[in-house]
Amino acid sequence: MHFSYLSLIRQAFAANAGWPRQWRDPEPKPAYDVVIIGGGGHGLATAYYLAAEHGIRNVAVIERGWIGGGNSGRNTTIVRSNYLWEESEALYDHALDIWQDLSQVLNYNVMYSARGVLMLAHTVHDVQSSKRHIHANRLFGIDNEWLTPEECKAFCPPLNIAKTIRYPVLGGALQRKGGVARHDAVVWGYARAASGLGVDIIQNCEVTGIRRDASGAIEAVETTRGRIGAKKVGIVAAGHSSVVAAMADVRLPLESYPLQALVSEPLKPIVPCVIMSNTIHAYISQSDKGDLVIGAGTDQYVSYSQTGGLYINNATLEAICELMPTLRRVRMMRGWGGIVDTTPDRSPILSKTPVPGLFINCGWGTGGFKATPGSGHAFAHTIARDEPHPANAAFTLERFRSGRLIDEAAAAAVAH
Amino acid sequence: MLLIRCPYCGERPEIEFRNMGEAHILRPGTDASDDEIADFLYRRSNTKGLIAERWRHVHGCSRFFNAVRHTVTDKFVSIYKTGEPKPDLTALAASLNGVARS
Amino acid sequence: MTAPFRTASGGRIKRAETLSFSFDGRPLEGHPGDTLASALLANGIHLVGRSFKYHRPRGILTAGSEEPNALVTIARDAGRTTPNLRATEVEIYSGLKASSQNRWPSLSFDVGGINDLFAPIFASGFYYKTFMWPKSFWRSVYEPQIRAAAGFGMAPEKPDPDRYQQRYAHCDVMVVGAGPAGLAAALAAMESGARVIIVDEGAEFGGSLLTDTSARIDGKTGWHWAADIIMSLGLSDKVTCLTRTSAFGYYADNMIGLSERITDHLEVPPAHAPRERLWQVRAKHVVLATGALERPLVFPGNDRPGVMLAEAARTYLNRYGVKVGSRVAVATATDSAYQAAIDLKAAGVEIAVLVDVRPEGGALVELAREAGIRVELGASVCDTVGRLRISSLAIGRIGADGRATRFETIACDGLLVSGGWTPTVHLYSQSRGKLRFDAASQTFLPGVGAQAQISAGAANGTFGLESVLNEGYAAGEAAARAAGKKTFGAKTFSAEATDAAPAGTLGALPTDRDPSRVRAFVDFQHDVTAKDLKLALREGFRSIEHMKRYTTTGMATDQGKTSNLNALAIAAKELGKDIPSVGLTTFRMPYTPVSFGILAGVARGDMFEPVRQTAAHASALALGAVFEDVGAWKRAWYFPKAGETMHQAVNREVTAVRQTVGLFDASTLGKIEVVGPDAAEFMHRLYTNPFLKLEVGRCRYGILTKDDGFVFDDGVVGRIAADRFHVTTTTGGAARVLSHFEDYRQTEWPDLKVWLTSTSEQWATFAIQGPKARDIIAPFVEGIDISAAAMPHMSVRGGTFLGVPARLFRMSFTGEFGFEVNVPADYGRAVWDALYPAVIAAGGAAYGTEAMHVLRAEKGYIIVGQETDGTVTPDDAGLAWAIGKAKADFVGKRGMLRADLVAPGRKQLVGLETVDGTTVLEEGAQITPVAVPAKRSHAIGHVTSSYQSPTVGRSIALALLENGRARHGERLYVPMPNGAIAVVVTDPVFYDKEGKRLDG
Amino acid sequence: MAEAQRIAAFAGLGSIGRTGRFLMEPLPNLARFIFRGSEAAAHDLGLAFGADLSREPLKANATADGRAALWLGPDEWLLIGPEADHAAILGIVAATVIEPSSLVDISHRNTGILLSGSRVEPVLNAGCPLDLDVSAFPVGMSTRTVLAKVEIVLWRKAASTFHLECGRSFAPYVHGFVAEAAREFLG
Ligand SMILES: Cc1cc2nc3c(=O)[nH]c(=O)nc-3n(C[C@H](O)[C@H](O)[C@H](O)COP(=O)(O)OP(=O)(O)OC[C@H]3O[C@@H](n4cnc5c(N)ncnc54)[C@H](O)[C@@H]3O)c2cc1C
Ligand SMILES: NC(=O)c1ccc[n+]([C@@H]2O[C@H](COP(=O)([O-])OP(=O)(O)OC[C@H]3O[C@@H](n4cnc5c(N)ncnc54)[C@H](O)[C@@H]3O)[C@@H](O)[C@H]2O)c1
Ligand SMILES: Cc1cc2nc3c(=O)[nH]c(=O)nc-3n(C[C@H](O)[C@H](O)[C@H](O)COP(=O)(O)O)c2cc1C
Ligand SMILES: [Zn+2]
Repeated sequence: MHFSYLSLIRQAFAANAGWPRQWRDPEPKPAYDVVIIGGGGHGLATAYYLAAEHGIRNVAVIERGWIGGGNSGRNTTIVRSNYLWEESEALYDHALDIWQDLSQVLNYNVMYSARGVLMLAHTVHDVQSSKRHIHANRLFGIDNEWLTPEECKAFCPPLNIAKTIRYPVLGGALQRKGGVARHDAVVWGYARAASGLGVDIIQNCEVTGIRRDASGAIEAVETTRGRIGAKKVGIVAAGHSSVVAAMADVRLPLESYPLQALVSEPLKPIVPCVIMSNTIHAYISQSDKGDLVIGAGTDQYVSYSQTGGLYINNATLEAICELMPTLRRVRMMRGWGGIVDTTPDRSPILSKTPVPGLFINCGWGTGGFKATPGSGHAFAHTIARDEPHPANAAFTLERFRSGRLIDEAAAAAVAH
Repeated sequence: MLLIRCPYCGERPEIEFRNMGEAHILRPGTDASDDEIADFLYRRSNTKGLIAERWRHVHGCSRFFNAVRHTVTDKFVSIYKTGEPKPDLTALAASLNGVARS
Repeated sequence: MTAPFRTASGGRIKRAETLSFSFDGRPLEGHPGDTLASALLANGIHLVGRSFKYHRPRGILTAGSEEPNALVTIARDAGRTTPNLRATEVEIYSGLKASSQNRWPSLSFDVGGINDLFAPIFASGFYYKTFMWPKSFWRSVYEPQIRAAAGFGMAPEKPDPDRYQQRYAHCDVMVVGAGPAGLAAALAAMESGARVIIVDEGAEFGGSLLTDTSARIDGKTGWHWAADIIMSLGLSDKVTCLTRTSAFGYYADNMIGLSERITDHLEVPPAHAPRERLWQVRAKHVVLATGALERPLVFPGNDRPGVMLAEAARTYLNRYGVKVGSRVAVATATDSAYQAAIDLKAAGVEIAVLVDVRPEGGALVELAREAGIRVELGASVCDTVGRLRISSLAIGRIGADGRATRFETIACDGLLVSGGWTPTVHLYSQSRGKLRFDAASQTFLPGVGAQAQISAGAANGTFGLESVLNEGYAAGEAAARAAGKKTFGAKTFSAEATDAAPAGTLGALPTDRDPSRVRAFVDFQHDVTAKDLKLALREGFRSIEHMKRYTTTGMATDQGKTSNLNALAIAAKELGKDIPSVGLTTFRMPYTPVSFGILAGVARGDMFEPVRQTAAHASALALGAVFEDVGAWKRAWYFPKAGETMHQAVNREVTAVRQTVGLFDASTLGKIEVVGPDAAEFMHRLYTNPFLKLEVGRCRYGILTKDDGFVFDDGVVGRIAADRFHVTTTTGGAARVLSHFEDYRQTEWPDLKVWLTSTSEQWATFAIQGPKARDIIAPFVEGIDISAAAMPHMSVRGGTFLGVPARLFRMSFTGEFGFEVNVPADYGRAVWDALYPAVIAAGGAAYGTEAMHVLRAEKGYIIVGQETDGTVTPDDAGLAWAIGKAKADFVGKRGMLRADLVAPGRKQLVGLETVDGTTVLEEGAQITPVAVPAKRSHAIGHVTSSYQSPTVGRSIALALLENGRARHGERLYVPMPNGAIAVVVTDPVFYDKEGKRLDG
Repeated sequence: MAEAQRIAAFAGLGSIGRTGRFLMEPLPNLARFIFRGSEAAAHDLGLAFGADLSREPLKANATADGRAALWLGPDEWLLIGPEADHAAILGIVAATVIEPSSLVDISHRNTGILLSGSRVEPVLNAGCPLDLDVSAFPVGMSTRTVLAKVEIVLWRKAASTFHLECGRSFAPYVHGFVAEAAREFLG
C-alpha cells in the first residue's frame, strides 16, 4: 500500500485494520542470484538497489536476528559528508545526495533532518585541522563553513563558549546539510521497498558457512535454516564481518569493539543541531521525540558483547556537561552498546574479495550509518557489474597491501 | 570496568591497564613479502570466542603481559607473561565448553 | 487546615510538623515523610501530568520509582531545576516548588489534548507514513511542530551550580534492596564479619514491610523488626547503609553502579555536601533483593487519573496516612489487592466493588466479604468514565468465549488495579544472567547466573514473608561464604503476613467492546495501547524488538517497568506463541534514570582534565603571556606588550631571536632517559637514524617511525654517556613514545640490557637562541667550556647553571646559534627569572610557541602533527637524509618500502611563496594547478604551515605537494572563497640556506 | 652566583584539613631516584641503601632515617631519601651495583603529599579505584595507580597515613581534587 495522507485517513476510519505487512516473511528459496548476509541498513539498501537499479530481483537478505538489530539500530544517527580525503568525500557525499529525497523514493519517512552538524575546535591544532577539512570540502563542492565561537553559540544556544572552561570553544566547522535521520525508519523503509521489488528478507536465519565450488567460486551459504544456493554473496555484517569472512577463509584487517551510546529522558527542544567535539569526545543531538542522543566511546578491547564499561559513559558525560552545563541535572534514561568493526585507517572496505563471487562491505566502524544509502547503492553496483562504482573504487582490500590507506583517523578526522 | 589479574600485581581495575592488541603477531624481517608485512601491520584474527591479546599494566607495574579472553563474555581464561608460548586456544575453548556443560 | 484525604492517625509521616509546598503555583501542605505524590493525594489531587502523544490527563499510578505518569519539574532556582522527576519519589520539603509538564496553557486545560481526537490517525508509526509532501515541509514545518509537541520537561536555563561526587568502594557482600529479604541478607553477611554494603532507592529501608502493617516477625511488627535490624546494621563499622541510593547498573566482574541522592530532599542543602554521588562498587558477591513490581491491568480507559495500583493505594494509606479516594473500586487478578481493599475499607474508604477476573477468586475472598466488600468474581472492567478523574467504571461478566458482558456501571472516584507481580530482575539480567520463564507463576525468574550473585525474595519469585526472610538470610550467608567468610549456619524467622501469591494475569482483559476500536493502555507514558501493538504485528513487526521500536512501548522514562510484561503477553497471544519464545527485550542500565552530573562528577573547568603548567608558568603569566592548550599543557603562545596585537608581538619576538637573543620555555617536551649497556643498540633499532656511532657529548636529531613507516615522532637525542641517552620527544608525543619504547624493549627485544625512565618533568628546559645566546648564558654556566671550539653545534655537556646541576645542549630549532639548558624542574622558575632580565638587557625577548613556529618554518623545519599527519613518510617530509640506509633493520624500515610509500607522485614537503608576497595563506588551504578549479577537482597538495615572516619580509608557507620537489619554481593556485591566490613553489628553507647562523 | 630557589610543586598549594579527620600536607623536598635493573642488582643495592629493594611485589621498605625503597615493578624501584641524602645515594649506587642497571634522578619529576586521618580512605577513593581497606592495602604496600585522571604512586605508611606522589605538573589537579573530595568531611 502506498503511504499517503489518504491512506492514513482511510485506515483511521477502518480501525487501521487494512495495513499490510511492510515486508514479506518468506521461506528461503533453494537458491538466489545474490545472497546478502546481514539485514542492517547497508545490506537492505544493497538489496534494494540490486533490484531497483540493476534488475536483479532474485535476491535474499539473510539476517541472523531481526533486521536493523545490529548497529543500524544502535547508532547516534549522525549524517554528514565533510571528510578529508577525496575518496571519502566522494563516497560520503554520494550518500548525502541520496539522503536528500530518500523518504520520497522509498515512500517511507526516514526523517532525514538537515539541521546542521557543528564540529567544535578547542585548540590551535583543532582549528588547523578543521580548516583543512573546510578547504578540502569546499574544493570538492561539499558545504562546510567556519563559525566563530559567537556564531557557534548563536547556532546552538546551550553551548558554553566561556573562556573559563578547560578547553574553550575556539570555533567550529558547520556542515549545514549534515544532520540526523531516523535509524529504524531507514532499515524498515529499505526493507519495505526491497521486499516490494521481490527481494526475500529472511530473518532469524544465521549464516554458518560459505560454500565454494571446485574452482573456488561461491556456490552457497549454510544457514541455520539450511543451505541456500547463491551465485554471488555480499557480506554486510558490520561487527561480525571477520566472523563471516572467515567462513570463506578471508582474513580481514578489522577489529571489533563495543561502542556505546545513551539517551536522556525526553525534554522540550533544547539542542537544535548536532554538536560534535573530537578533542573532548562528545557527540550530541536531540531526537524528534525529545531525548538527547549521545555517543560515547569504544571500549579498549575487542569484544562482541554489546555492552561496555561505565567509565566510558562517564567520560562522555563529562564532556557533554562541560560543553552544555545546563544539562547536568538532565538524566540518562538508557544506555546500550553496539559492535563496530574498525579498519586501521578508519575507512570502510567495499570491494571484491580474492574469492570469486564474494563481495565485502565492512569496516564502517563508528561512522557508517550516514553512508547507508550510498554504500548500498555503490555496493549493489559492485556486485551487479563485478566492478566498483566510482564512489567506492578506492575502498579496496588491496590498499592494506600497498599501503594506499585512506587514513581519516591519522588526519585527525573524527568518527560518527 | 573489567577486573584484570596482572601477573605481578594481582587483580586490578581495567583503568590501570592499556589493551595493546592481539598477541603473538611476529614482527617480520626486512625481507618480508608485501603480504607478510600487511599481515603483520593490519590483519587480525578478531575471533568471536577466545583470543590471545596483549595488555600493559601501564598505571601499575608497567609490564606487558598476555591474556586469553573470551570476546563474548569478556571473561579472562588465562594470563601469562610475555615470552611464554601461546596457549592452544582450541583446546582451551573445548575445556571451557566442558565446564559450561557440567 | 489538614488535607482532606489524610487519615486521622497512622503512617510514618511526622504529623506534628507541617510543610508548605506548591504544585503549579497552588499552595499546599504536607508532612515530613511525605512524597510529593502522597501529599498531593492527601489534598485530593490525582491529576498530575499529561501523556506524551495524546496529552491525556494522567494521575499517580504507583508509589515508587516505576511511576510512568506523574512526572513533574522541581525548581529551586533557574540552575537548580530538574525536569521529569517522579512525584512518587520526590520527598517534600518546606518551600518545594513542583510543576506539571507537557501541557499548555494549564494542566486541566491543555491545547495539546486535541491530539487525543486524532488518535486513530496517530496510530503506531504513523509518522513513518506521512509528512513527506511537499518535501521541504519536513524541515520547515512538520519537524519543528513535532519537536515542540514532544518531550516532557524543560532543561534548566542556567548552569547547574551543584556539585557531584564519585567514590570507588569494595565489599564482600553487596545487598541491593532493603526489604525483608535484603535486610535479612545483610544481617547474615554482617554476622559473618563480612564487609557489607546495603542500598535501597527508597528514603528509608524496609521495602514492602513499610506498607504491610499486618506483618509480624519473630513476635514484632514488621516496622519494629526492620528498625531493629537497621539499627544493628548501622552500628557495625563493616556495614555501609545507603538510603535514597539506586543500584542502576550491574557491570562486568561484579561492579555495581550506585546513584546516591544526598541533598534533593533537604530544604537547605548543606554547602559542603554534594547533591549526588556515584558509587562504583566492586563486590565479591552480590545479593539481589530487589523485590517485585505490581502490574496494571489492560482495559479500555485504564489510564484515567484515579486509576492506581492496588498496593500503591495500600502504601499511601499505611505508610503515608492518605486515602486515595472516598469511594474506590478494585479490579484484580491476584490476592494482594484484596488486602489493599480490606485495609482501605478499615480506614473508612468506601469500596464500591471488587472485581476479580478469576472465576474462583483466591484465598481472601471470604475475608473481603466478611469485611463488607462486594466481590464480583469472573468479572472484568469494560470501560471507565471521567475526564480529569475517573467517575465511574463499567463492569462485565466474563463469558466462556473470553468476552465480557457488561452488567453494571458503578460510580467511584478511584480504581485500584492489580494484574499480579513481576519480579524485579533488571539487575540480574544486566549481569548477563539468563532468565527462565516460570509457567506456574507466569514470571521470568533468575536462571543460570553469569556472575557471583544470588537473588532472594520477591526478586527471586519467592513470596510469603517467612520464606522471603529465610531465603534472604540464606542468600546473605551464602554470599559471605563465597566471599571467603565463615558463617554460622542458617537462621530461620517466624513470620506472618498477608502475602501476595505470584500468579495473576498478563495482557488485555476481556471486554465487551471491539478491541480494535478501544484504547486500553499498555505503556501509559508513551500512550501505547493494546491495539497499537496488534497493528505493529499486523504490519510485520513481529519480533518483540521490532514491536518495541515501532510502537515505542517500553521506551519511556520508566523503561516499561509496569508495561513490558503486558505488552509481551499481548504479542504472544496475537502471534499464537508462548511467552518465552517471544522473549523479552533487553534490560539495560540504568535501572532508574541517573543524572548526567553524577556521571560527570567533579570534572569541570580545571578539574575536567589536569591543567599542566611548566615550572616557569607563573613568570610567563606575570609577563602577560597568552597561553595555548597543547595536550594537557598550557604553553606560552606569545608575549604581547601593552597594545600589541598577536601579529606584532610575534614579529617582535622573531626579530629578537634573529637579531639579538630570545628566551623560550621548552619544558613541555617529552624526555626519556635510556640507560644500559645496550642503550645505543636500542636507539639504533628504534630510530630511522644510525645511533651506534654517536659520540658521547654529541646529539642528533632523530626520527621515529612505527613499523608502518610513517613519521611518528621526532626529537633531539643527546648521548650523555656510553650507556646513557637523553631523548626528547614532542610535547604531545611524550606518553606514546615511552609506551612505544617500552613495548619494543619488553616484548620484541627483551634480551637487550636497557631501561627507560621518563624524565619529562624532571627537567625544566629553556632555549636561549640568537647571536647573543652565549653571552647571555655565560655568566650562569659553571664547569662547561661553552666556546665554539669546545662545544660545537649539536653537542651536550653536563655542568651547573645558576649553581644547580644542568644539562646544556648546543642546538637550535630556530636556525640561530643557540643553547637549550635543562635544570631540575623545581629550579626552573629561578633559572627563567635569572635569564629573562639578562635577555631583556641584551635587547632580546621572551618568545612563545607562535614565534617558535615562525622561526622554524623560516628554516623549513617540520613539526610533527603539522607537516605530518600520520600519512607522511620521512622521505615525504624531506628527511631522507635521516634514514640510515646502511642499517640492517629499524622500526619502520620494511613498512617504508611498501608499494604505495615509494610510488611516484607522493606529496612532498615544499615551500610556497605567494606571488603578491603579502597574503598569508590559510593553513589547510588546498593547492590546485588552475586558478578556477571545477567542482570535485583534485587537490595536488595543501598548506601545512603559513606565516608572515618578518625575517624574509614576506609571507611564507610550507606545503605538502604531489611531486613537490620536482616542482620548484612552478606557479600554482590556492583557491579561496573570494578567488584563488597564486603561489610559486620553492625550497622549504626560506632563510640561511647554508646554515651559517648556527655557528654564531 | 645567586643561589637558585627551589620551588616544589605542592609547596605553594598549602595544606588542607586538620589532624584527626583528614589532613593533606605537602611532603618536604626529597631525593628521589628510579632504579631499574635485575633482582640481583636490587638485592645488592638494598644492603647498602639500608632499605631493602623488595623483590616481592607491591612492597615498600623504609628506614628510620627517612630512606625508603618502593617496589613499582619487577625491575623498577622508587628510592626515596631526605634531600640532603641525594649525593650519598648516588654514591652508594655507584659503589655497590656491579650489574648493569639504571639509576635516574627524578627528585624534581615527582612531587608528594602526605594524607592522613580517619577519613583518608574515602577521600582517596573519590578517585582511586583500589580497595584501600587495610586488609587489602596493608601498611607497607606501595603501588602505582590512578587518582581520577592522574597517575600516582601510593604508599601506605601507617594505618591512616598515605604518602602520595605524582608528576609535578599534576600537583594542582591532585590538590584540587583532594580538596573537593575532602570537603564533605571537613564541612
Ligand atoms: C553506538 C553507535 C553509534 C554510532 N553512531 C553513528 C553515527 O552517529 N553516524 C554514523 O554514520 N554511524 C554511526 N555508527 C555506525 C553505524 O551504526 C554503522 O556503521 C552502520 O549502522 C552499519 O550498518 P550495517 O548495515 O553495515 O550493519 P548492521 O546494522 O550492524 O547490520 C549487520 C547485520 O548483519 C547481521 N549478521 C551478522 N552476522 C550474521 C550472520 N552470520 N548471518 C546473518 N546475519 C548476520 C547482524 O545481525 C546485523 O543485523 C554508530 C555505531 C554505534 C554502535
Ligand atoms: N502486597 C503483597 O502482598 C506483596 C506483593 C509483593 C511482595 N510482597 C511481599 O514483600 C516481601 C518481598 O520482600 P523483598 O525483600 O523481596 O522485596 P521488597 O519489595 O520488600 O524490597 C525490595 C526493595 O528493593 C528496593 N530496590 C529495588 N530495586 C532497587 C535498585 N535497583 N536499587 C536500590 N533499591 C532497589 C526497593 O526500593 C525495595 O525497597 C515478601 O514478604 C513478599 O511476600 C507482598
Ligand atoms: C537514535 C536512538 C534513539 C533511541 N531512543 C530511545 C528511547 O527514546 N527510549 C529507549 O528506551 N531507547 C531508545 N533507544 C535505545 C534502544 O532502546 C535500544 O537500547 C537500542 O536500540 C539497542 O538495543 P538493545 O538495547 O535492545 O540491545 C534509542 C536508540 C537509538 C539508536
Ligand atoms: Zn602489574
